[in-house]
Amino acid sequence: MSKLQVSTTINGDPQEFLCDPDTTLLDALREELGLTGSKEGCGSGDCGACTVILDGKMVCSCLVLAGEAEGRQVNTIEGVAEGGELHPVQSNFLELGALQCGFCTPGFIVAAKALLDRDPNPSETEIRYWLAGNLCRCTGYDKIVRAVQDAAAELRQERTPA
Amino acid sequence: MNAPQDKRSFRYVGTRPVRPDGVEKVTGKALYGPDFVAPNMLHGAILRSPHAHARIKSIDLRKAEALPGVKAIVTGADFPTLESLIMAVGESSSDIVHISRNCMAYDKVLYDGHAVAAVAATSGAIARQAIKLIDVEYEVLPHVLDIEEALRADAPVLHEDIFTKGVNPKPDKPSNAALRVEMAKGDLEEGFGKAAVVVSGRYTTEPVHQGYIEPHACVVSWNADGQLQIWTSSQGHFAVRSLTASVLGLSQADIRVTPLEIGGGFGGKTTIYLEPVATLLSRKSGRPVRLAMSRSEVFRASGPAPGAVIDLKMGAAEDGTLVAADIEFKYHAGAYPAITAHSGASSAIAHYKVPNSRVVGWEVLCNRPATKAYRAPGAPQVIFAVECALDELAGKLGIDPVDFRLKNAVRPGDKQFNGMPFGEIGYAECLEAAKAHPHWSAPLGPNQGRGVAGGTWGNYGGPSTAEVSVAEDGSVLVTTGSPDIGGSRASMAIMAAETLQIPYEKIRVTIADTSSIGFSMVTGGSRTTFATGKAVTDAAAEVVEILKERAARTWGVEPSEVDWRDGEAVCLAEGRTDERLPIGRIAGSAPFSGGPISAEAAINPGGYLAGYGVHICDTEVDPETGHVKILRYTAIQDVGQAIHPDYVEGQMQGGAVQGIGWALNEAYLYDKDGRLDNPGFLDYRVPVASDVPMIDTVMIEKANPDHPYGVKGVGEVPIVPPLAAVANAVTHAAGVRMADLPLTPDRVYAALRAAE
Amino acid sequence: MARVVVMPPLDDEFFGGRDRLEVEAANLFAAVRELDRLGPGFAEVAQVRATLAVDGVVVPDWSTPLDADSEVILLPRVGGG
Amino acid sequence: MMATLAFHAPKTLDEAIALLAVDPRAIPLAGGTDLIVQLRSDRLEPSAIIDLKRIEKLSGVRRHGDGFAIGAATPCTALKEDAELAAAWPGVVEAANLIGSVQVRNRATMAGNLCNASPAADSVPALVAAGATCLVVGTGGEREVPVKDIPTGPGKTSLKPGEVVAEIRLPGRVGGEGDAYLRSIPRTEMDIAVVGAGANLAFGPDGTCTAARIAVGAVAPTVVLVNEAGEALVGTRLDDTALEKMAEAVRSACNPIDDKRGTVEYRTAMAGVLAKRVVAIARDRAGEKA
Repeated sequence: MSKLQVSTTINGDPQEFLCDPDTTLLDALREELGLTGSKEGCGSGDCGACTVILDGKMVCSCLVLAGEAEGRQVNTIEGVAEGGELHPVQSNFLELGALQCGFCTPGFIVAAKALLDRDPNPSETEIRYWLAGNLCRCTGYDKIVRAVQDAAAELRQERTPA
Repeated sequence: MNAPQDKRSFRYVGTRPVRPDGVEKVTGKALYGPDFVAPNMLHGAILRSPHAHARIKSIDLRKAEALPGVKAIVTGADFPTLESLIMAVGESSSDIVHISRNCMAYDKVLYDGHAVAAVAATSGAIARQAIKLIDVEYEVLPHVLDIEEALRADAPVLHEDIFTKGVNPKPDKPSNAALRVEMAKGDLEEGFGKAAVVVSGRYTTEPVHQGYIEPHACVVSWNADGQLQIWTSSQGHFAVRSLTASVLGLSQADIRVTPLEIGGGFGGKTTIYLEPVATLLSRKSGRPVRLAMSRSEVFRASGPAPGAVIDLKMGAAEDGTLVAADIEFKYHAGAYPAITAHSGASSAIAHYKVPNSRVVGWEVLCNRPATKAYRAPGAPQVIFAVECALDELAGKLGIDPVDFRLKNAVRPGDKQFNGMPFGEIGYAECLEAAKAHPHWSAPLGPNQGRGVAGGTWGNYGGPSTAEVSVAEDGSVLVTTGSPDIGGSRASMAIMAAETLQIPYEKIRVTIADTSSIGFSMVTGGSRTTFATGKAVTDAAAEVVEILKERAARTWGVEPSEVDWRDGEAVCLAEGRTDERLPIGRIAGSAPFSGGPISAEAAINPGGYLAGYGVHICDTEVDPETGHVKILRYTAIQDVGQAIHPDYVEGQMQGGAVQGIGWALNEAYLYDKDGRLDNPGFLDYRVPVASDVPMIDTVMIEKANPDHPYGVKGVGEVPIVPPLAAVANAVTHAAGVRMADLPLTPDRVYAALRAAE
Repeated sequence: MARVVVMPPLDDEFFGGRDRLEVEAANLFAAVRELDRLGPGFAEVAQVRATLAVDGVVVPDWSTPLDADSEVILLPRVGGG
Repeated sequence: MMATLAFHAPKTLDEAIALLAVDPRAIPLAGGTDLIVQLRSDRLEPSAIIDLKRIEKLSGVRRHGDGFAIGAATPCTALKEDAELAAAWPGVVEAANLIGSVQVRNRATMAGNLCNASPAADSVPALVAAGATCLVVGTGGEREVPVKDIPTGPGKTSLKPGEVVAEIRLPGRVGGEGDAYLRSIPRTEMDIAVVGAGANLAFGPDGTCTAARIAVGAVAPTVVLVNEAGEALVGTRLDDTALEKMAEAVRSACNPIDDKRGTVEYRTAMAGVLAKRVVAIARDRAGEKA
């Protein structure tokens, strides 16, 4: 099988890699680029642990072929914190204990940030449906939903000039 | 033992600081099982049986071996022949022969997904291609999946060498009944004679999977001198070491197991599946090998909790006193014997005083994956039936279901079934809290119903080792051998901070590999905060003594003239009471006062106490479609003392939602050939965020007097009450008793129509 | 003589269904040795399959001395998740 | 044996058609949410993957006459962002946005949902009720085919080798019309429909139903357009008798299987229940726009 050469932008930086045509974006991130923050929980788009942002839209990277990333922008969990500064979704996950094992956490954080980027004031129901594609087996979702609510409030304050 | 201190005097216990491993986990840096990479690593793949029950007639590896890039292949023939030996697995035990055969079949495959051969190759794609080139000739045998069918005289027998344990005299023929356990007291006939009301019925539950999101994965690197390293995610890397050593006949000291972060376990990662296979592949190839399961392999080949058939009869006197209970339950064991019937039998009515009772439990072998521990293993199924029956009894007597439970609840000093008195347990307090909770008295709308249920789990202690050492600047390192599955690093740091009286942030916690710290049992059975926490506390207390002694030497006073307050030595000697030596100063000069400062505690503490919970659930049933909506949910639990309340609440909420999934939708579905039909998260339906409301929690803090900080285990209990809490709520909403889980829309719909 | 209460299924499995036994033993190690004479094979599995309690308290340390009138309870070990 | 696999991302439809024409084992990739799962589980072993998402005219919603043309590579979530489409065909847009999760809907397309030919595809009953057509393009030229004629059985379509669905077309709307889609799943999200029902109704000024199309999914090898159900409503004001007659027609048209997702009895009964519910929603929507 001849390899594909893919040129893409990952977390703002240009990246090139070689992969088989049937390699998923998730496998390319994890195996070729060493970005293991995106997790594989199912490989079929049913758990959301591999959620990344592809050209501004959140997708399951296990349901994207690596070749499709050619020329596109990919943002992963590794790019959510800017420099050493945590994003409010991350810091609120920590403040509220919204993770236990932490395996689903990268996917939740990428998805929750994507929600708050488009809607600064989602209702509990909107948060729950937005995150329905991210499975968490440890927390029962309660603290995750609260962390997203608190992050939203924090972001609204930041955005509103005092 | 130290008496628990007054809760209000705690500075760190009961606070909610950020966990020490938190930032690593929210930024994607933490390395879990599937993330670890060793240089020059090969990738493995496992060929699994497509048959539920078959004899392996031959395995032809030639085509696979010829594929470029294939470096090693192993089959059951590569595993050493073992003598039967019962070994501890987690807190329970298994025959090492069965553990070995479950890692790789030899002569027979016993379930769809049973491992038959494994390949290591230079890429995952080549390994997956290679296993397709392995020709296995099977003689397909009749299979059996269902508990009652497996017990029939004409059922296919899985193991010719298994005779029902617990039956006297020993049976003369092998059967699928692996174990019978009976616990009886009083006189049933006399008991039921006193009953004003009697209820009876049959309840069933389906096997369910722990559903951890991280599939099993490990990397093994074998060296030519017979020493090897294993990097794996598990609930106990010492268990990985001992089981791998036993399966392969290796010396434990030759195996170094490094724990990676674990992405959920709930009991399911207290055993081994991949490690011996990867070890053999690494030995054959001379290179490190990674083996990782796909989600479908996790469902097909790792151990679920058993399904159950429970027949039950219970009676109560006019005044609501329980007088008799006659319970017989049968659990799936899966392909190999398990021992969840013990805990089922000892938990079934352990939260109530029932003077006349008989509880009989069975473990039944069938062609499904071998069942394994899942949160309070064995308790949720039978307690589901008991708590539904209590609901029926309360209804017939016209007594409030919480009052009815309160009247019969066990309290401190009451005798347990085995004759031992209960310690400082808090079931009655949980029930009182349920009664007082606004949820219990909130109004309900049409098609809505409320259910309540209690539950218990015995909890555990078990051996743990912890080391506390002071760095030169006075910051502190805590090292344990207990994998952190849900925030235990934070609890360990809190208990160390409390004991050392230094800020939480000054303490860092490491989970050391098996060669770097002494033995600890698995993180499971709700034992870690209790037992490993006590080891940490003991070691920290010893460090305090060392620090005091070093201060005494520095000052030239007696150790008895030194007190330890707020992280510094305080001189009590006359005329010198303003002298202080902070921990940093003592640590900095430690080489000159006797050497580095550290202490280790290696203990096996008793004094653990059972946990109790009461859950309240409101549901709404769509009468036209049978859909059940969870409207409101409250979980109440005696947690002893919550060290880090966020993670205690998290255990309660997570357990409750797992229980809701068990009650509503989760089940293994097999086709007629015994192949698993839903080995993925699409059709194995764990609850998603939009399926559940906020889970309100009430922590009852009735401290355990036998733990320095009052800890009782908290992780298991919260999965026990939800099955009946949900079923009772649906029953009241639908107006018809729901006795068969899961309560999928089609089942609820059928029950509604049948009741019309 | 310490009294021994054997909980199911250990009673049927090792002691012919007897659940009340008596042993002369200074501690639990000795008690398990004695019990093995009454129920051959018990000692071999005792540590992995049984939990021992003395006078109402689970005792992990088997060197704990037994009194003449101690009551020992043999419980099947129960595994958590 | 693993064949060599090629990956192409043509910029034009002609290029894509040419690639498909020369290689009978090449398959088009739209959203990929079904295709990549099938690839990974070896249910599909193509020789080439032709990614359609770089073809500009296949992405997005265009006005087409009075109605709409939805490019085959348009993800489901993009449908919601077109306010006119969402106002005109809320049932279709909602149906497409019940598929999977947000992550999945950011990739999945209605054309892919249609060509995957699952009897349980969520968007298809809504499209069939809507009277949608699709533009099928191949080396032999293009043809417009009713959506309901594309699937011929589970996993099977009427597309000829080398043909692709290039766009899905929805008619224009006038006042007094409304559509709706509902499905039954065990959870609230992330499931495959146990039963799905779509309705598209039109009413006269006096509230009499003048046209009705009822389609149900997951109750037969393909989505079923139940003509008798529509007929039961036309000429009525959706009184209880008409609704029951409609539901009975729907139930009679069901020929489901027992499988892991539902029983024959449950599916049949739910088809009737959901049909009544979608008719009620579609009527309300028609009323709002009247």
